[in-house]
Amino acid sequence: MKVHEYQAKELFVARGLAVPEGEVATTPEEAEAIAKRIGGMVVVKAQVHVGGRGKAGGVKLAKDAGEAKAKAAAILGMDIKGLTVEKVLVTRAVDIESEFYLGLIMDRNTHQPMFIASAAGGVDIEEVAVTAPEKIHTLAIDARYGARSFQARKLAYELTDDPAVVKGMTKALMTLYDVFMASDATLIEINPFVKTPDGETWSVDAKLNIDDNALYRQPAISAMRDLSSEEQSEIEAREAGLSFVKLDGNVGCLVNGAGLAMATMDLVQYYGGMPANFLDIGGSSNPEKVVTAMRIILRDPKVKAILFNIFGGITRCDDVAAGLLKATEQLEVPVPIVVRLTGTNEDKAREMLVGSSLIPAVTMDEAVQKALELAQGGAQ
Amino acid sequence: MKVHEYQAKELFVARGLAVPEGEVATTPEEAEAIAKRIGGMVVVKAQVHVGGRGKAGGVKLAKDAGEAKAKAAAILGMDIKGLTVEKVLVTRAVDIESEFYLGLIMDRNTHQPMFIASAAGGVDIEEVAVTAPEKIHTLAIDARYGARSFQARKLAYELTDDPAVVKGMTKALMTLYDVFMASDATLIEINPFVKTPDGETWSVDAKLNIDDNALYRQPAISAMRDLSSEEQSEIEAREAGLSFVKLDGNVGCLVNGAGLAMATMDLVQYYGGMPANFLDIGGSSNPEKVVTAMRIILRDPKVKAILFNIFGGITRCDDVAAGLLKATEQLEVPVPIVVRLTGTNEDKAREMLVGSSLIPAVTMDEAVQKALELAQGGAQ
Amino acid sequence: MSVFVDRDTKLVVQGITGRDGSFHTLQMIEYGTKVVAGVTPGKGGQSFEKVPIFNTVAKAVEETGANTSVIYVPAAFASDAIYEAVDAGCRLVVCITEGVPVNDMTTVYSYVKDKGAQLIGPNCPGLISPGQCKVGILPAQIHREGHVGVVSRSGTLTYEVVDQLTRNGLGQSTCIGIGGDPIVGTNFIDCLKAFEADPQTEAVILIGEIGGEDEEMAAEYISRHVTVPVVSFIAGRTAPPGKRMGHAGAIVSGGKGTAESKVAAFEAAGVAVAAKPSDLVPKLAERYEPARKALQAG
Amino acid sequence: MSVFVDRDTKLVVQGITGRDGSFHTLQMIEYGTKVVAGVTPGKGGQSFEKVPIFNTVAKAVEETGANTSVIYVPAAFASDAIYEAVDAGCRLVVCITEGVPVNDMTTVYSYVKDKGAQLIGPNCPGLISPGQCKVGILPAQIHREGHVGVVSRSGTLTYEVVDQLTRNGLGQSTCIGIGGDPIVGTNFIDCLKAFEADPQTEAVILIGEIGGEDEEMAAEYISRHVTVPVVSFIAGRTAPPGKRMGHAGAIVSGGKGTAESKVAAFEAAGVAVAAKPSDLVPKLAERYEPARKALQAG
Repeated sequence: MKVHEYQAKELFVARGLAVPEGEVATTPEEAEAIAKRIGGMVVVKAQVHVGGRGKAGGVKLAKDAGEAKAKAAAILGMDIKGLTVEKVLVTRAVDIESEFYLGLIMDRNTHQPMFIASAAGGVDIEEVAVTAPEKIHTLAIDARYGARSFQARKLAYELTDDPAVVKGMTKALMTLYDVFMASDATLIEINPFVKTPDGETWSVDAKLNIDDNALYRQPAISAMRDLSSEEQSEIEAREAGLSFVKLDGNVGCLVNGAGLAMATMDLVQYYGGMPANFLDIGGSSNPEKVVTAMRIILRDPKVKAILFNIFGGITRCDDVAAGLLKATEQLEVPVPIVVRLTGTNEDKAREMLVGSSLIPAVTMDEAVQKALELAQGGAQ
Repeated sequence: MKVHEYQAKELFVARGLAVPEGEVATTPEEAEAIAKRIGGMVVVKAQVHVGGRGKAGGVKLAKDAGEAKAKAAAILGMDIKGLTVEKVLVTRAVDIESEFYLGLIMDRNTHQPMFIASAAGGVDIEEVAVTAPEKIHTLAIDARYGARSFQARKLAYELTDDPAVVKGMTKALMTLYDVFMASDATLIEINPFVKTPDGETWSVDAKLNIDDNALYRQPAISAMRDLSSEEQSEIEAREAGLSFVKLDGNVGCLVNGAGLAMATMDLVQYYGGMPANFLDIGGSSNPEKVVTAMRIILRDPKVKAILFNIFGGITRCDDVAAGLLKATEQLEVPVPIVVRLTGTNEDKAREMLVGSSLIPAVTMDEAVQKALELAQGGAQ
Repeated sequence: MSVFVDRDTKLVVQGITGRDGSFHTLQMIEYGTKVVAGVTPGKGGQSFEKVPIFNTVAKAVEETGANTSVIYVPAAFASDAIYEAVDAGCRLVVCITEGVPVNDMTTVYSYVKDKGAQLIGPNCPGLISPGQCKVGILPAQIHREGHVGVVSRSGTLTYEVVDQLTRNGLGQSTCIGIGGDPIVGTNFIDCLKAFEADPQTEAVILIGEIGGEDEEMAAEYISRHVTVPVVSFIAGRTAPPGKRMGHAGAIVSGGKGTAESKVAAFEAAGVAVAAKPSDLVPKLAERYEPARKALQAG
Repeated sequence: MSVFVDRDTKLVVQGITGRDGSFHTLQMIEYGTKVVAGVTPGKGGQSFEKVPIFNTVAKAVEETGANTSVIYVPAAFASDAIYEAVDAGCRLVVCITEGVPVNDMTTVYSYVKDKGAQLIGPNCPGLISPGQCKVGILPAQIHREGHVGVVSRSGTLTYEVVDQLTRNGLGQSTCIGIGGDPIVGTNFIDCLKAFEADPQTEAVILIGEIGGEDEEMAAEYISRHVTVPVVSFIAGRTAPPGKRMGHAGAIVSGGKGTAESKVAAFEAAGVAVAAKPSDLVPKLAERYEPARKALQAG
């Protein structure tokens, strides 16, 4: 789950890390009032869960309250990569002398949280990692001992020799670690972390992603979820316990197991087609899930054929067949469905589907090829 | 630092561990009102930092609000082991079927927090440890991983087979651990932890001692300090940065270093005397500390002689001599002072004391023997 | 031989009375796995299909000599269950549970390592040494005893591959699902090391997916230490960056974890990479004589 | 020889610019200790009495090859300083700071052990191998090079005893103050082991006090593994139970840590226990010939 910049900053402030003062507005008038309260130059920033909002025009400087109102009016309602901006953060503008990147991720190789820091902040850090890897400093933390001040300080001294910046950066890094652990994050960033010409340091932007698996014990964080910032079908899928990612093709895929689902997508492309989605119905063979999955896939008008690929290990093929029959009864299905069911009780499932309009296939390759044919046929 | 029962229980409740409802009263009328609010049978418990308050009559059952008022009137103002009862906790009485002891200490041998638990609760656990050590169950926790539910559950199953009790006890043990770590405790106890005839479990009494060295980062706990529950001279000593323990003899001792101070006390008794106190002036040779130390010692009318024993390592003997001279100027000292100053700058110190009324000694043994002679002389 | 589990595996099932735990306990018993104990706090003293139930793993190990644990408890209790199994002395712990917070796994990983135990999973299907022992939720009927080691980050995709092996007459020494989470107890290298040391294993199929660098590290390891032929498949070649593909670990982010990188690493290490699952057996046949013969016979 | 510190000790001082740190750095340099670096964050690049100052211990170790650290920072920063020294590769860390929360020391203890380093303290006077190296705050002038090892939980009481040794012509191999806190990095057994293995050390004086069971465990260890004569003194025989005697560790509680128990354990182990500090040298003379001769000569 993604947390907005302004929400992440609230978590920083709760732990004593100062951020430039600011507030969220949902109307230009609110933005004006906030800018007036702050006084002087402000920044108006779209609160949406996509990268590159600056380049898309979602971040603007305003020299006074009137200008803040105008900029907010321009940004609110704007569409950034398919998401409508509903909120802006109006925050005091700080003078920038130099910009740093400070982040913390859960590192798979060390099995531990790992700090990532760079003196080349303010830009795309992934770009820096590729073009100038020597500018990226990392430090894995043994979570049993937690992050220690000396570690944050050591890392800070790798980026700068300025004791005042080191002090502010050490505090910021320790706060990142505390928020990361306390909120079960998978990623947290301050980019840029800024030094002003006066020698002050400020956390100017913030990003925080939370481990979905830990949300059950993070009621305060869960309450921060902004449904307006998410794809409707992905919300529905999540609520039904399905793993779903919308893609651009015309073959709807419904598979059990993430690995098999990816392999199925790959196979669709291997044979020259384009999948409409990634969808893992999981280990359970609950017929309701199949119905929901079908409904979500069918909502996409681009879908010209549906491909079921089920390997019945624990999931019993007859259960999936039952769900499938139920779904075709309950829903209007305007596109052909290719079904490949193999494994536990596959014979029983095959019998159940006899007489239905479903198109059977024995192997993955056969199923994918049939679905592609039908999708292309439908597109004619 | 010691935390009162009612304060410790507040910390439990903040972490979701239920305790019998109750409130603190400082007058019989308040106690009556609380008892009325609770309804039914209540217990009125003196809030003082001494053991054995029950035997001393500081804990009484009351069948209704009127009786609660009367019992509170009897207990408030009562003297228990030299301390006046200023507060009582009025709390709902629970029926007791069986009593357990649950505790957690910082264990020196394992260098880790260690659970101590026993099915023989409600009585003096130190007594049980001696007479029936097999009834004491311990479990050291690796603080790097923290206490894990399975550990608490395992320990609970060693005390009982009743799943409901195990469940309540597991929760209580986990809460003890959380409070212990979060408050920098050195000891925390629930005794008794009670099972009612209905199968409910309750934390009926609580004890919590905090590491004085950690109070600087425990503002909320520090605010719980109850000065009325402490010896006046010990409060003054603590505020001056002195380690002081009042004892019953007539030889006031003023020593630098805890080990040497204990050895000096021991030597006083070895030669047949009784020390009036333990007092470590610490490593600093600040003359003000010497003055304060003298003042505290002289407040005890039983003191018939004062024994200074200083080994000047880092503490310079001339500094101590200066403080000593200052103290004898500022204070009225009605008793003889024996001074043994050895180590760094001892010659200089000895010169400074020439002409004063202070009685010099070269060795510890000589100093103690002289002080004892003088104390006995003064007692005649 | 086989790796990690065999006829000497004495299994304790944590969460034996739960829906999944009870179902799979029956399946494992049916397969011949020595299920010696179950654990469900509060149900100690009862039994499930003649398997005695204990309140704690410590008691179960003490009473039955269990040396391996399999975990079917809900995600919120899974990390505690791993600690408990390791603390009780289980040398191998297989955590089937999915949805365990990754934050929990950092310290669990350290604990397991500290104690010298081995954890497989979480979020994994378990493992099977066909004909000897099955621990987890893999569908037993598709497996057959033989000489191909299989290791994979996914579940059903592995069944797909195993099914092809078996249909082609190629049995397996051990099939291990290491799990799809970012932090798992056992990685590809651990399994490759075990397969290389196992006399029964003559070839290895490795099924990777996007995300992380486990495949790249495995490739490096294979080029230095593995002599048996290894054939691989990488799922997620067409997954868009920044989107998590079901498994918590299956995400391409920060320019890392791409299928291209993994395929390149394997090819550089001399590992054949199949373009699609159905190419795996033919690829294997190129470097493993029994597979060639089996294909010809089939 | 000597134990823990010697002529090869290359010392970094953490908190070198503080009041205590600067004072004792001068004292140590004067004694001949090789103080190669100091650390004060923000003062890197400066120097103190020709000793270069660094911002981090890592940098100090990298630049100067320091192998030992001594810590004079305030209590709130002491545990971090220990972590930093160990992380930077110091094999021996001596923490003088008093008042360190015991809660911090539990994990510090594990960390130091994990990394194979040795911590002395906190809340200790340090240690000295007379004629070679002094690390800490002990008054150098009372020491003299020789063959008696001294180990103690206290500071000034140790000076008292060392002073008597020196005045009687008995020099010391190494004198170690292990500190008066409940959790310290090095205990009596660690020191006894080192003394026993040290050819220079011919006899040991052990100064214990009430609280804990370190003396009891030392007695057990001595009876099994120590061949050099050991003489001891226990401070706090007359301390009332439940009252902390200055040192955070000096408290008799829960019926444990009494002087009686310690004296009994030592006597059972064949260790002579002096009734008062001035009896230590005479007791030593009963079992250590050079002490007997020294007393006779004196």
